[in-house]
Amino acid sequence: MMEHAPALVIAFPLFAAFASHLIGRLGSRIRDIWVFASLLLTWLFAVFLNLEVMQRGTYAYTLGADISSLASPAGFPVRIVLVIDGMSALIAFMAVSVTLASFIYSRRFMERVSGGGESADRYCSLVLLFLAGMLGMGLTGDFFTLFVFLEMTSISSASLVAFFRKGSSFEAAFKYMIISAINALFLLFGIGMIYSQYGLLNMAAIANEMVLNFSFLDKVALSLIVSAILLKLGSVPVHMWKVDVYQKVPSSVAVMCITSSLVGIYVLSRILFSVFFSMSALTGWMIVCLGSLSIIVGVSMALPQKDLKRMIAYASIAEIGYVMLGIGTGLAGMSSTFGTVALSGGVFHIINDALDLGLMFLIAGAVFYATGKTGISKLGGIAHRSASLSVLFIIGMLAVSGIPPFNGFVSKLIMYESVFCLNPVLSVIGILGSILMLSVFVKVFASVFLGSPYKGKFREIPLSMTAVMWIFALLIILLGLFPGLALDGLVSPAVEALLGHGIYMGVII
Amino acid sequence: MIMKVLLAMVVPVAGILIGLLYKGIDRILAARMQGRVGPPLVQPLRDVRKLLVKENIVPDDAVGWLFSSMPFVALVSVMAILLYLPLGITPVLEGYGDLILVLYLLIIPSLALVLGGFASSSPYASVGGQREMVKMMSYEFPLAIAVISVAWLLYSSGAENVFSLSVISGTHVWGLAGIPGLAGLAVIFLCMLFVIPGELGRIPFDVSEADSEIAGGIFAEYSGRNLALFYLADAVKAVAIASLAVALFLPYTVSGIFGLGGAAAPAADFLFHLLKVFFVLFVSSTVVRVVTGRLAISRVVSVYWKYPVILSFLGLLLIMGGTLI
Amino acid sequence: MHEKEIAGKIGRKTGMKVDITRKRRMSVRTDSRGLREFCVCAKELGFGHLSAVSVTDFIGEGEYEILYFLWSYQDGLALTVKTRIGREEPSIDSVSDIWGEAQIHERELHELFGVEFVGNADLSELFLEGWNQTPPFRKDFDWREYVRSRYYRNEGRERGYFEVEK
Amino acid sequence: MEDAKKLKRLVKSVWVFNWFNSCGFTEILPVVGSRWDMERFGMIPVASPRHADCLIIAGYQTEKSIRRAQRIYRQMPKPAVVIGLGSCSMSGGMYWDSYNTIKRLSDYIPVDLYIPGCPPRPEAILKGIMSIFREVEDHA
Amino acid sequence: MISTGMGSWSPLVFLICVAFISVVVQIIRSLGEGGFRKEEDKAEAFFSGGRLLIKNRVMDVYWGFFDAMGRYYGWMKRMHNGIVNDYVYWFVLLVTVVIGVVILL
Repeated sequence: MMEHAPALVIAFPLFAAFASHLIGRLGSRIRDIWVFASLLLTWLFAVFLNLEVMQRGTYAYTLGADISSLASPAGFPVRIVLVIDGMSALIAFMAVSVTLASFIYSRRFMERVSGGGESADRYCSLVLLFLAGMLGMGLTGDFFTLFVFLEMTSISSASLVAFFRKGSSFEAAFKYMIISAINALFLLFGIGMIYSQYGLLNMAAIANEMVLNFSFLDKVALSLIVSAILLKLGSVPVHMWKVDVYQKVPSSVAVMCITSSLVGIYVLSRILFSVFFSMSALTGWMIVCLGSLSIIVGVSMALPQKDLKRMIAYASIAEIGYVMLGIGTGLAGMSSTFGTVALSGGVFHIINDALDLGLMFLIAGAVFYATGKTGISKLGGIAHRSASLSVLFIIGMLAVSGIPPFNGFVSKLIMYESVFCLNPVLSVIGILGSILMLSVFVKVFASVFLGSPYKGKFREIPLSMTAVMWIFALLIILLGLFPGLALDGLVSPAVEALLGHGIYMGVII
Repeated sequence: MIMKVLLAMVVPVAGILIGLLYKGIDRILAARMQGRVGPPLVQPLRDVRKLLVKENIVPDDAVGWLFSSMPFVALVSVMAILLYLPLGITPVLEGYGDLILVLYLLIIPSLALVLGGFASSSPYASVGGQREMVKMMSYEFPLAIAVISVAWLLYSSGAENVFSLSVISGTHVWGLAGIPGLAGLAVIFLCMLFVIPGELGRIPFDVSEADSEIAGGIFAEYSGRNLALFYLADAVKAVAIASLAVALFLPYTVSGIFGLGGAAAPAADFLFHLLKVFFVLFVSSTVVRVVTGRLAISRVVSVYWKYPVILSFLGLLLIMGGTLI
Repeated sequence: MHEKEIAGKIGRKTGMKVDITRKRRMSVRTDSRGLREFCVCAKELGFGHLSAVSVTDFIGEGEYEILYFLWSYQDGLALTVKTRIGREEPSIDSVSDIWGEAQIHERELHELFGVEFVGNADLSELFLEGWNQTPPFRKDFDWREYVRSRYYRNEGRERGYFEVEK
Repeated sequence: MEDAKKLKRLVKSVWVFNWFNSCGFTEILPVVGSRWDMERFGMIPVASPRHADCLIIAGYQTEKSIRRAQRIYRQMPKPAVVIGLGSCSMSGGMYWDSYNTIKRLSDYIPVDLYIPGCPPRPEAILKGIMSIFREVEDHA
Repeated sequence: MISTGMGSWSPLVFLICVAFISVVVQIIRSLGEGGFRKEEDKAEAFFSGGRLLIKNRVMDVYWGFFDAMGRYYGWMKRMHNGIVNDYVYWFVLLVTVVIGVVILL
């Protein structure tokens, strides 16, 4: 049973998503238990995947073949092949754990906000669909299933955006639908071009073909696919949709949206590292420029915002910029030492970013849960009402802006000292970005938490929400104090997986 | 190893005493420049002893735990910076922290100041806190460029382990990149000196503790013991930022010239380092403090983001050009 | 010569007789009801600036005289508008909506003379916090007696210090 | 730590908060200035009563301003010293018969030292403050 | 303890030193007077003697920064206007730039 883990990791949340609607008929308690159990099981599968990768290294799993390791029976792969290596196992593990945490968080949050019953069933199935899509994107080995799972994440997250059934959340969902339609269109164009030329869909096989003849059409296909994924990521020129979406989506789902952007970054790095690696110098520089632009625009636009969630959304665009900086330098300096160091900084920053901004969104959700408002001017003096929220916010703030003892500092330190070799100006932009990020969150902390005591009705925050937030905070502190654990355990296999495109191709051919 | 632990205990406390000494000298020199007699040299120590005796008032609306813990955090973080800086001798925590860490540790005291100010529920303090945050945003840009360009100079001239402070303070930076490099470095040293009064909140940039406009700014509600801790943190921060500037730009040691050996060499280097720190502080904060008046907050941002940024980018380009030739 | 021309213009427009007290100084006497209408015309004729509003207490005739000192930038002329109101319940229409700066003057006069300015936005206390006596600038307010009772009598200070023969 | 010992430390560095709204201000300036320089005795003017040890009430006080001065005095961390500057704070000065000004400062705030003069010259102010120093030394 | 080839950072040593220094600072702090004798409105916020009518709220934060960067933020506001078809125009611009870069260089 366990050697089918890669397929089960994707199949099980799908099955659970549809089943949860049915089980919802029996009663909401039972449905909660069912969803929690299925998430836990997927989490175990993901952990098993990581152990398997640590033991066996990169390996493929073909759906439907009698002997699972039989990659290509007749010379070239016909079936859907899932390739699991350090990087994809890490991304799958992260996606599942964040979904598990956000589900526990959202139990009481949804009750107060949308009043259980039928809409809670819808919420659970959509969340599970979203997770299945992310896992699919993380593990696939060929372009078309990547496109299918990308569609799945877009549709499920768009309907989650419209969950509150209010005018403005419909508008945000509508915008998101248009953006994902365009995204899917351009991605399909790129895949179609490649398919027309090589007749192949499997990434590794295409990469193998491309080593010999790399035509002009491939360049156009590359740029279409890259810009489609950049749109999904929300890097600078096309980042505005993310802000409207993050403002309207329920906070627990916003944490998952951040993870879906990070899965998008994984897909981008998978394509640029393992498939189009011959163009790496050029695409690396492009990703670095877009990344530093994202940092500058994201942080400078976060400063004047008046709404808590919009501000954190802009901050997440800046954090995506940091990760792109790391991965772009890894690409540009693929052969040199500072390239690998930058890549490990970028990948480690993916984990930190998911934790830090996830905690920030959870705190924003808790504030919304307690006071029913997210506008900064209407809130004030919450530190008097709940000290634990303000301590959590301080930890999150220091971690996001990279102040020494916390995890943000470690990944930023690694990145600055390696990106520095590519061009010193990038480190300067990084340092400036983190000080502006700090002042964004100090502004939020001052206007929402400090000042004279909050007069309005302050509903007590339930234990389940505080517990999840404290788990995030403890993870942040743990990663900050013992970075070696994460760096050796999770990050270095992922970096080797990305850089070793030879191994990646060898598994399939 | 024992020597290191011993030094790790002595250096922070010595930092406080040196900081108070510099504050005393600073006030006397400023007074003499204005034709006044000026306080006795130990006046800062007397101020601290007096503040310790006074009552420590915590306002009602303030967030108590944050209000009282911020002075503590400010002083601890500033004293921690001294351990990573090369005070003439090799830094106490030599292999455990580098230049970027010092740059980020310099943010924590101002951040503690801002959070303390916001937590004290006084309108003056929240205005002061916002101004301090804006000032921090503006002076961090030229500071980052200066620090990175010195590291780039070392990197492109083939040094190993470029960001560690012992390497930086070990190499003679000025002659490395020929004439353009020298000019670039001089420009960047000027920008660094221009950043120091901003970092310390001295007169042209004391927008956050502006006495006449916002009644003490961030410190409006602090009194007694908490104010004493902030006073000490400010004194030690002057030593920290000045010794960072000295480590980057004036890394010359004296023990070589006098040919001292054994225990005398580090002592001579340490004293020479204090002299250099005094010189940097005198040029950058005392003279400027006596000569200029306070800037409006929007002027502070444009003053820091227009001229020093262009100058230091120019310096960086010169250095890049210098290293290529 | 210049003043006559302007005085004539005001006379034609408002029908009031304007006498020229001296070079570049003119004064007009109107009754309290026609005051606002006159002020509006004066402003149109260029008297855009109101330097001050003041009150004189004619206790003998039992009346207050309220004076509005106007100034015209175009012609460089000053015009004083005088009106008379009764002394017992003094009240008059406010001109703060014609000239914005009149508001604070009227607030001060309300506090010191007790004149009720109908239509003024804010007539709260200005200098004398918690003052319950008669308005101090009125002539029938015996301030010596007030000072003696308020500050000197109850502490039993040495008698001669404050005694002033009437 | 009993009061005398505290005052002994306080005297070494007196931080002055000036509550002046009349002639007193014109007299405090030269004391802070270069010619009389009160900083030689460790005295610097501060902006908030929280930092202050010595409250100088200079000039006449109206009913409205004395209430603020009382709040300022209460907001100062003790041990603190109050100095009434000029004859206006001693006896109402030339406003002795005005209906709005208070006649004696010590009816409202416990005053430690009066410095006569209308307005008192800087030497008088310094002499007054020196007398506090001497008085504290004698007690200890 | 991580080293990045250019520099190094060890959080545990940092924590040990911070712990030691906080002991020293706590000693300094304990020399001082801790509390204060409560009086009528001694702990009220200092507002030049007056009473704080509206409770202190942090409003219009970082005015100085936005005032100095006025032109930049004006341009930014025009760019982020929230209309979907403008987002699509930006995306089309991105595609042309990426194609141009990938093909020409």
